[in-house]
Amino acid sequence: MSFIVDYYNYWIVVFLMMAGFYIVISANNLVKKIVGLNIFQTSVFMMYISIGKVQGGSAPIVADGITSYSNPLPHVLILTAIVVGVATTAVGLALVVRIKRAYGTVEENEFEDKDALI
Amino acid sequence: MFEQHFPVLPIVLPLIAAPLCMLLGRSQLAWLLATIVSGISFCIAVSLLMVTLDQGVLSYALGGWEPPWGIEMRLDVANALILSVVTGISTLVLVYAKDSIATEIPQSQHTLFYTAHLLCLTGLSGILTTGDAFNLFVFLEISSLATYTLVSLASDRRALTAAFRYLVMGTIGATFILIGVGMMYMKTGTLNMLDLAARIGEFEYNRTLNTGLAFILVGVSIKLALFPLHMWLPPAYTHAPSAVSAFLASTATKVAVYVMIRFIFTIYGAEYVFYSMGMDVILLVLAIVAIFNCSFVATVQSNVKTMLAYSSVAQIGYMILGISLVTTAGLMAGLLHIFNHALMKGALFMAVGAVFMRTGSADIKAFRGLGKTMPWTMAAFTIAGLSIIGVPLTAGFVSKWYLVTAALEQQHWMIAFLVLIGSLLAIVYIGRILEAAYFKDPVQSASDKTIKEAPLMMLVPMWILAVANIYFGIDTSLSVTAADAAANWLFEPSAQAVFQSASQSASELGAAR
Amino acid sequence: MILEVISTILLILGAFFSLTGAIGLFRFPDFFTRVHAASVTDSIATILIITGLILRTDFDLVAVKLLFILIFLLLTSPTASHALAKSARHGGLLTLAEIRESKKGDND
Amino acid sequence: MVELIDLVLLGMLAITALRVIFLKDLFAVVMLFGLYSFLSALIFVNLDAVDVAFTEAAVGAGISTVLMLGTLALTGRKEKANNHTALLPLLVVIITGAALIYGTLDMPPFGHPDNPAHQHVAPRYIEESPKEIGLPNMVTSVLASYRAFDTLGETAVVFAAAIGVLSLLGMPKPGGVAIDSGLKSHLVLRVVAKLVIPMTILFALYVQFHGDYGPGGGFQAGVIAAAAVILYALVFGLPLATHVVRPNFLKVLAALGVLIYAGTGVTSFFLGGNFLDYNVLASDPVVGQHIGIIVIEFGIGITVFAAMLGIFYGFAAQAERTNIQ
Repeated sequence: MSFIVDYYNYWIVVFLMMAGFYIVISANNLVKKIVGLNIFQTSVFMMYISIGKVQGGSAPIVADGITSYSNPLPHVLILTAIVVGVATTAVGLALVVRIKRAYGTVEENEFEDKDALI
Repeated sequence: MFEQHFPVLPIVLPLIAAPLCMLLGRSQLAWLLATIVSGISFCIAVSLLMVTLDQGVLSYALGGWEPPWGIEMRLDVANALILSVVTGISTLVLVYAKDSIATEIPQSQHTLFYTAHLLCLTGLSGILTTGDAFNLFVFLEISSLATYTLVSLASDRRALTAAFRYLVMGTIGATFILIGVGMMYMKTGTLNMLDLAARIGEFEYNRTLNTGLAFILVGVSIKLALFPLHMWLPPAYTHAPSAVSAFLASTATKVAVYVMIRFIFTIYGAEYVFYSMGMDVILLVLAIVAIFNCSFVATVQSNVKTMLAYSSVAQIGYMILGISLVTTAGLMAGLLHIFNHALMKGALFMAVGAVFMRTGSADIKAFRGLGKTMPWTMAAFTIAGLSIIGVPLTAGFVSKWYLVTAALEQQHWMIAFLVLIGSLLAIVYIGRILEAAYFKDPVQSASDKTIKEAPLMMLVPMWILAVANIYFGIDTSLSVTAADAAANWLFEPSAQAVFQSASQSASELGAAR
Repeated sequence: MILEVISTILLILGAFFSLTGAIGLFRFPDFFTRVHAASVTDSIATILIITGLILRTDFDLVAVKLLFILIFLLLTSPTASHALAKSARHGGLLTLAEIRESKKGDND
Repeated sequence: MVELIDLVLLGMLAITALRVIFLKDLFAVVMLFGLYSFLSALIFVNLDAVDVAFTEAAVGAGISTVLMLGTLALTGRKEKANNHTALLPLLVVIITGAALIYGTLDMPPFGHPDNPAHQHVAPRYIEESPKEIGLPNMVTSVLASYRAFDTLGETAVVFAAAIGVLSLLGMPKPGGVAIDSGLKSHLVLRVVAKLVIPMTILFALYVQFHGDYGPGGGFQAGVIAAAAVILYALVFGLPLATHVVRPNFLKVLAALGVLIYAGTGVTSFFLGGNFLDYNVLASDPVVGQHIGIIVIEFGIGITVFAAMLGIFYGFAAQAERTNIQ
């Protein structure tokens, strides 16, 4: 039982990651691919934040009468990673817009039919 | 007065120059600034290589916070060597780019090209020098984002889809690395590479750490285009502007190979990765399949850039092969091939870029008769091509020689034989182009435009690399010494410990100064 | 003590209205009725919940911040609903009554 | 209690993710993604990561969703049905997932205070940073001082993204032809927007300068300020917005932020410290840290503001162009 209590969080997060990953690799529509990429990354962020949680701790901002804080380091890492994620999303979506203009479609199999990549 | 800051300068200088480039607005000025900054970084990198050869490891604590609390830059022989290659190639490519991008990228985008190039250089230098696992991820993403931009700058619409595919694969790779780093952090509580190494060393076999390593290796394999995960590379290199192809082919994947070396040897330790997890067999098989599959594919390509891209994937196979031999000699051969391959591929892609500029095509048909019309370009191409094949007196021969020796040392006759067969395939694909260039008559073009030799600004960097290919094929003292020292250092955990204490005294010295 | 009881009642009421809004969003037949369900209950739930929370503070800076949030939400949330309904209208969506009208017209 | 809330939120996330897989209407997919982001922000709050939650809400549920909607407006909202079977992706995902589950088996238990992650590096941040840096918000201390180089990299990433979007989509010309792009007929919207926008900018400033004491900082502030101008552009039209905040000005601002940040590091060189060592910026190390953090947070703020707004301008310019055609 304690086994489940110890790990349920990670397991659900793994499920979420894989849902995102599945969308990325199976979607044919480029916008959906980007959505999947974001879901994948957000789920990884959840894994990190779960690492940082301390039971009975509070947010890592010094306050009177609080002795136990959660670990601030994963929070810092994920702040950085979120920014990296949105940067990638922005460039990816810009590429999608340009692809639409160049090919008239954002479905992967359709523009691959028009132009073999190699 | 800046000597003690040298480890961080190859990252900081391009990072400062990138926004300045954008502010300058004029492409000429931006080009000048980018080239000068890249050149200075190269000089610094070379001096760092000399220092590390002399006294081992340099450590630089950013923000004055001692590791593992702060982020640390660590320079040893291995990354100083690759850093010199990256900054050197970057400088040459920038010189080359001035004329090359004039025909391939619209005028209004030129400053953006230089800015993105500098950001990419920042990222690559950062990946090489950092001693912190998460910091590595951040720099990986800087270089990747800049790369997507660079690839998509080409006017061909296929560049867009190539860049998109690259973006999706690259981000999946980076996220996998992030997962792996998270798992390492979870078990050890630290992100500093040396600290991680020390703490991972306490575990004999741990499922979380194994998974972490697996994810990191898969993520890095995507970035370095190891065989089944290489599908993003050929389109990206084919459709990117020539200067970008030349830069990426000779630096980006090499840096990723170095990241793999770093995770395997510095953090987990060869013992853990190869003996506990048996990764060497997997890497060995993938490397050999990569060499054969991609060399074969390269022989049937009609677009020369695509052919060179597949050849790159095959050559990466040789580097991984060196690593997977699990000996100092093998690792040294791998590192040496990183160095030499950068020289060859840089020159080859530059030559193809020059041909593309003059003929408007990178198809093998466009190469017909170029031996007469573009003699200098084709001569450089020939030298670098011979180097890829591994003809004696070229750099390629040296690294293949060491690779074969390393394999024979282990009694792996089969592997040594396969490496030689791989070279035969290289003869086929390089030979096709040389045949077209020297023994076929040019196709009569309708426009009846005479093809001129490439401009001097493009020939000079191309020839510097071509001459380097011969120089490092004859005088191997510098490259072999550095690669040997690096391999020894990476392979011996005890040596790392010794260097660690040495670096501490060095940093104390720096502090005293 | 009394404050706490009042606050609890307010919070439960707020939660209840939120829930009804959510059910309405599912059960109502067309777009306009759904927007109606969501936006009206949203406003009342916001008022109730934030007042409930304010009663639980020491009436310090936190209470002021909550008050700001309340004002902000009361400004933006009805506006958003309004904009939604208006653009639906703009896009040619008819209310149920109008659809019935037009059907009647067809039949005649 | 924490676990229960966590579990409920995770369950909702799982449902959202599954819906995203099967939905074909991309508009709904994007809205569900916004929801996903928002729910994960709630989980972050629940797990004590308030700064992260703030950022996720501003970025994931805010900027990312806006950009995705902008893309949909240009590419169409229906995903075409594809016939190819998704067996290979499913296989890859199952293998990857199984590897991850295998990896969890030796993980330290969730939330346990004796986990290695809480024992090694972090205690120093928790115990010493209020003294060494002098700020109550440890996340800001670690972000802006101990791991300032990461944050410099992050600023560079944002800058790189701005460069990428700029090269791909270009920028609108300021004061271009005022076609009817804003929501001119929406009187209520315009009045409320006029009320809300100044408040938003004020809030952004508060977040920027209060980040040392509570959740917030340059990144969140930059995003919020950009959101205020984006709202302005949506309600009053892009030409007017580009008149207020000119695209060329944004380019300068984005570059300037990175330069301010890196310049702070270089200043430490000249004062005898390592790169980004704030201790040397003033005679008292704690004051030096404070100065350094305020300056670099300012740098981050303006780069993020300029980059996010610039990226939005890029997308909006494409939309205008399509409208004209």
